[in-house]
Amino acid sequence: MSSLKANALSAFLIKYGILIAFLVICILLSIATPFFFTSQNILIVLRQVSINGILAIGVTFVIITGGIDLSLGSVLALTGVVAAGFAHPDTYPLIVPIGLALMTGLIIGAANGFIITLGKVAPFIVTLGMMTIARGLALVWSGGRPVTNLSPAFNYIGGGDFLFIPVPILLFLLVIILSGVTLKYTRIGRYIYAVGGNEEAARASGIRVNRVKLFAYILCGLLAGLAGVVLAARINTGQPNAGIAYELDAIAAVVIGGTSLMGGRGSIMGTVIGVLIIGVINNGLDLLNVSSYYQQIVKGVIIIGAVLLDRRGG
Amino acid sequence: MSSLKANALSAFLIKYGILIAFLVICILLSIATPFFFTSQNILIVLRQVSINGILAIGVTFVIITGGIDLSLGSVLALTGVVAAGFAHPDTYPLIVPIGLALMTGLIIGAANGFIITLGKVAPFIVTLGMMTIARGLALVWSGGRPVTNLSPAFNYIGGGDFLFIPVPILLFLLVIILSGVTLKYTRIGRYIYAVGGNEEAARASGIRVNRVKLFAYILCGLLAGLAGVVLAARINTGQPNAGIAYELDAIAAVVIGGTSLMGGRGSIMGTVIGVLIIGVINNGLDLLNVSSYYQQIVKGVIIIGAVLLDRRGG
Amino acid sequence: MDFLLQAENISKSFPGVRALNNVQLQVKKGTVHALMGENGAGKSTLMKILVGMYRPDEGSIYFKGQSVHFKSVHDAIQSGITMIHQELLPFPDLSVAENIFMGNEPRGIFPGWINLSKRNRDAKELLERLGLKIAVNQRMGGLSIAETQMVEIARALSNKAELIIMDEPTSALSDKETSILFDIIRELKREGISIIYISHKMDEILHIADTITVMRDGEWIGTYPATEVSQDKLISFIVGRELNTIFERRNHKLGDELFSVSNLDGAKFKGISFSVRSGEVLGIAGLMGAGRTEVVNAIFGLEQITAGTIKVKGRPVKISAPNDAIGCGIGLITEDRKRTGLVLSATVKDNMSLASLKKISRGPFIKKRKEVEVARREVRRFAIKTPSVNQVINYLSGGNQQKVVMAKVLLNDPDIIMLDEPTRGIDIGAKAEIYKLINELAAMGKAIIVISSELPEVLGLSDRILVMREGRIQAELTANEATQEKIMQYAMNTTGYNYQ
Amino acid sequence: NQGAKKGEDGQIVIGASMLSLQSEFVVNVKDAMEAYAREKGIRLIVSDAQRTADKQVQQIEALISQKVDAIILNPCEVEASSPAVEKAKAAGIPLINVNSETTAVPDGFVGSHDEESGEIAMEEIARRLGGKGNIVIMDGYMGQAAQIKRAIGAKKILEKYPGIKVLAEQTAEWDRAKAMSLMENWIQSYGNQLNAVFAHNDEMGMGALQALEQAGLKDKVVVVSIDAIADALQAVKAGRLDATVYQDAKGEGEGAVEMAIKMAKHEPIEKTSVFIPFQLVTRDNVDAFLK
Ligand SMILES: Nc1ncnc2c1ncn2[C@@H]1O[C@H](COP(=O)(O)OP(=O)(O)OP(=O)(O)O)[C@@H](O)[C@H]1O
Ligand SMILES: Nc1ncnc2c1ncn2[C@@H]1O[C@H](COP(=O)(O)OP(=O)(O)OP(=O)(O)O)[C@@H](O)[C@H]1O
Ligand SMILES: [Mg+2]
Ligand SMILES: [Mg+2]
Repeated sequence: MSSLKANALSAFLIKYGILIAFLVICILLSIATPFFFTSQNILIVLRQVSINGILAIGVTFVIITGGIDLSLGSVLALTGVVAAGFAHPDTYPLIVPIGLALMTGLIIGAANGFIITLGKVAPFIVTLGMMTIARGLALVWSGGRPVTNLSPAFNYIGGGDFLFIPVPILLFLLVIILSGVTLKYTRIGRYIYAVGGNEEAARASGIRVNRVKLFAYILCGLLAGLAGVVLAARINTGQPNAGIAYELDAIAAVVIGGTSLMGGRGSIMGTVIGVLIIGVINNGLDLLNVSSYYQQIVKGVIIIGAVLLDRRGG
Repeated sequence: MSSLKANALSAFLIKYGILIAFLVICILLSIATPFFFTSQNILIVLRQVSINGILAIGVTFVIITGGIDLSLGSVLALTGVVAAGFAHPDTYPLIVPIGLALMTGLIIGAANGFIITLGKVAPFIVTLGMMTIARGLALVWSGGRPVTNLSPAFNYIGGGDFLFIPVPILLFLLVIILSGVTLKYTRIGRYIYAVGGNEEAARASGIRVNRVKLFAYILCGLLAGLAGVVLAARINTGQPNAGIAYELDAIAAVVIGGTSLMGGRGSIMGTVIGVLIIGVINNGLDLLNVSSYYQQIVKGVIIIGAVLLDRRGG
Repeated sequence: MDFLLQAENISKSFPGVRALNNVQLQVKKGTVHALMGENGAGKSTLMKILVGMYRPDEGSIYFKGQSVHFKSVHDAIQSGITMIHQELLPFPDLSVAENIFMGNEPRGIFPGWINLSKRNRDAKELLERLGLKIAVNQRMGGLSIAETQMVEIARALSNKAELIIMDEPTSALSDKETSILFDIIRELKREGISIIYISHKMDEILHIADTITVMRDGEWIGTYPATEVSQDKLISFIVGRELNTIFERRNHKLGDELFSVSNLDGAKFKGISFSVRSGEVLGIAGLMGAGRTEVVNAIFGLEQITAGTIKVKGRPVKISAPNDAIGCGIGLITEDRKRTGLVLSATVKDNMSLASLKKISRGPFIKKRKEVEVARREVRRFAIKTPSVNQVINYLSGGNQQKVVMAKVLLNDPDIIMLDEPTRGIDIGAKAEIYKLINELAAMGKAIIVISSELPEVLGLSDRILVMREGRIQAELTANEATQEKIMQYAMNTTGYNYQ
Repeated sequence: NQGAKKGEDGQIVIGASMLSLQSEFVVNVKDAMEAYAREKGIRLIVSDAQRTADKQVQQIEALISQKVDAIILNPCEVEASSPAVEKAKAAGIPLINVNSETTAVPDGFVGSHDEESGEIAMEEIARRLGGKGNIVIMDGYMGQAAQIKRAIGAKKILEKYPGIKVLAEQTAEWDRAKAMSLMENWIQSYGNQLNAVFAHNDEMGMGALQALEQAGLKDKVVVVSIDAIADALQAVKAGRLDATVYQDAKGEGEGAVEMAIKMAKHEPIEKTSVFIPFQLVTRDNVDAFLK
């Protein structure tokens, strides 16, 4: 009986542990500072996390297949400067910078995917190599200078509101819904889990493993392209040195959200909560005016602690 | 017959592929610039790679157990400033800064290991958290400023020669030999492979899996501490912002050297070749004065290419 | 068009091994074609070639009269060939229904979507057909091996293939599930579906096969109609010599009580008490999921014990990890060699010495030469087919892998030896060797516990037999009183009798 | 470190977002700001943008939602940090840029033109080489405002001296260890032709210096860098480093806080743009800069 109850509790914790950790952090922050739990600040947090959120959702796909993508931050910069290059006022219609940025992200993702699957090289190395390649391309394309003077229409993507909701948040929501549905209800979604869970078995089930992986990397690149556009629009600049180490925050969010780096397990909702935890910590520590050096220590402790609290269930 | 021969060739390539890739890179560089293949330049490359080399060897142990350590770069900085803080002229004997730095590295490694094994948290998250914690500690300890004015005896570790060989190279060699012997000829070495290859089978064979993992993380932290001392001594400063992203170079070297991030496979010799490849590329591109932007692109391409050439064997 | 499938002059080499040499195979429509041969004969390799997992070095394959060159399993499935693999291939984190229909999901409303309700319905139907009482949304990783095996069978059935290859599908099944499988095979035959059936179990083959092909050392030995070949003849084809009875009548001299447990409780069992004397073989029988594996795993420290005591040589011991158990002189040959038995990425030698490295070390250092010596000796002793002791164990055939696990555990020289399904996937010749070995160990005064789902095996080996059901011991039978029928009665609870 | 509870005691709260508190110069500015704020009895909230414009914008947003009385911005980027300025303006909170500029015009400015530092450093090199010789340049992290501007300043001077040849230009990412390795490599290819090194900051300058000393080339090669961090000043005094360029961290920090307080109190300000000039530091005048 009591063991059954304990089992039920631990099952609950396993399933919702990280959500609980998130709520605990939010409650503590609400108590600690009156500025945290205000509608304005919540909107700010959501807007802030949208870029990391879009990146994290993309890399969730890759991680579930058992891969990793370290090139995200650089791709963000590259697609940002590409978009900015075509977003000067009175030049091209908005679709051109956006389309080209997405295309660039897609191509980089496809390159990652092809080298990993056909070349049989570890994703870590391929995407690490791509990280420096994409950064180099961003610098070459922009001549090492920020690309400025962007059209108001373009900047609207990063700073505007639509129906009172900031556009980046809307885009993030859209990405959450589409990718959640893809992972849960479509074949390719299930194949992504299968490939990550047991590649040999997936192959033996007649799944074309390479195509599935390729899909994941392409999607990840594409979403990095979208995030690049949002970032460039948000800071009104294509910044060739933007996004350094952003991939680590994105991957951290995914892992905090319960997706296993070994592949085969994970969910979009988990990733979203992971993204929110990181976002809330960053925001909260700034609000509390924790000194910058201690902020890093506290942030590290909270991230480990949140995951620890989560795993306590298991 | 011919198939047997082809088999033998492919077996040879599998075994020595990355070595061949390394030699190809060296030959190409020797042709491209007369400055590359000189005894002086070889010594310089060796001295430059020794820090990344010591880090990479430490993380090789961790990676073979199936883990990862992202805190390396920050630990390097932390142990560097700790050492520097006790290395001012006419204060403490040399053993104090060195001992304290090694101890600091050891403690951080042990903390990683304990949280990972007892807390059952993914190594990626724990060491990512530790990465920001250690960086924060380094900044707190140093007040965000470089710790300067170090004793000549301390600086000798980074810049001195012993029997005409630079001390960092000697230390690197020592680490190679000791860790190579440990992995190849001792029980703990064998256990490290077993734990990474199949944790459950290792446990069922009576291996105390947690202790083995702990050993790997502690060793990794300790070696990061040593690398921190060498770095601080080399640049005559404890830099709180040193070593950013160094862990990526170290892990890249390990993976280039054929160690699988899934665990269970790898070797010190492979890691050493991986370290040398990265070092030679950095050195060669500088010698050839490839422009900064293109240097990144070329470096990424060469790293992916080298591993691709290696895997062609398989 | 006589044959559904024809494979001609197939050859295949791996580094250091010639796995197949000019092999042929012809399968008629609507028949069961059995494939037999010792461990490492090349059966699985041939099958993997048929489904496009490996490319043959030489030879040609015709399916439905047409020459085929499958580039991947996907192609083979599209053409109508599916396979149940010898090594279980589950997706542990996905649900049972998802496992069954992976790669073959019922289509949903939009392109690319899955019809989830139809999938779950169909999965439920399939499981019922297989007599399996598990929920379709249960996580695959939580299943026992036997259940996993049944789900893999369901997966093959879901594919609607014309040729189903079954590579040792019953090695983890007990008689009850096996008979369900055979019913299904007969049904499939009636529908005109062909089956290639691989097994080391002689009676099964003679029971279900229409045609039998025998292989030895990668060579084709012959193809025979099942009705025209006797068991003895078949065995001699397989091993290439005459083989005497497999169960030699044993004459165990029982000594003192070496090992006992009383009132053990765990997650999946309750109130387990028994004892084993030196020189005795204790058999544990039961249906799949009876909790036998859980009991021995818990004794060995792989799982938690919530109550009860374990005594070795009369002294209570505390075991919280396998390391403690090994220290007490207990050895366990685990049920699932892939999950808990082997480090697949390591060599034969490294696997063998893993549990007993302390014995061949000086200080922290391993005596390398000694290690190789020992490994070579064991390879000879168990007749393990491997090009060298430095071969990566993943490349050994299933049966040979099992022998390595056995050698590993015995190298520690335990006094109490627990064997969980020790002959799973082992060929008939090697089986006889293992039985002989068990008897030898008993004669040396060891206490032995054998779990087996093959009743003849339990009956032939044991001095005493425990029957388990639903996590409890239902009966204890002596060798003389035990019969297959009696064991099945207790295992399935057809009597009201409750031991304890 | 409690939340910024404003209003209760009428204390003025000033928020600041700094480029990077891992850079010694910025830390010096911050220390000056903090000391001055303490002296004046106001609250100062300091956050670290870690060289990321996006993060900087976020921090300004957080400061705005805390309704601080004034904001001090130490911009990461000229253009990319501009939205932060505009956001503060839209919220009606006065914003002062310290140390460097943004495209969007703030309410106040205390700092300098970064180009000037590149000009001064390169002018000194040209002077020491007599307008003729071979040099190498170590860039900061590519694409960052300080790197771009210091490079522009240096190029401007180089155009005046056609006799000076740039043998190589490469980034060492502001990092001393990377600079040391880069210099070691350059010594291999240009060792005997080299006359001077210009590094975008002192950290890199010190790294280059060490590599040159180890190769026994220091007396043949001039090294000049920028920032005047403590270590560099010591090196100048010891005659190792030839020159550095001083930027008045204390002056900038105090000036910015002073202006912020005035704006928060709506007091009149005579000059909303205060330019603090760079100064060349050589062995001759180094004592004036050593505290
Ligand atoms: N991928 C591989 N690499 C190297 N050798 C292999 C590989 N697969 C199989 N072998 C070798 O080929 C031979 C035939 O193996 P196979 O698995 O076909 O045997 P089997 O007849 O199925 O045996 P069992 O009854 O034990 O399952 C064995 O010697 C095995 O070691
Ligand atoms: N890892 C696990 N997680 C959850 N349930 C499990 C796990 N392993 C086994 N079980 C369940 O525990 C019960 C007992 O399984 P166990 O394997 O011990 O039985 P067994 O008597 O050895 O039967 P089998 O012949 O199938 O091995 C089964 O119902 C099984 O589904
Ligand atoms: Mg087989
Ligand atoms: Mg069992």
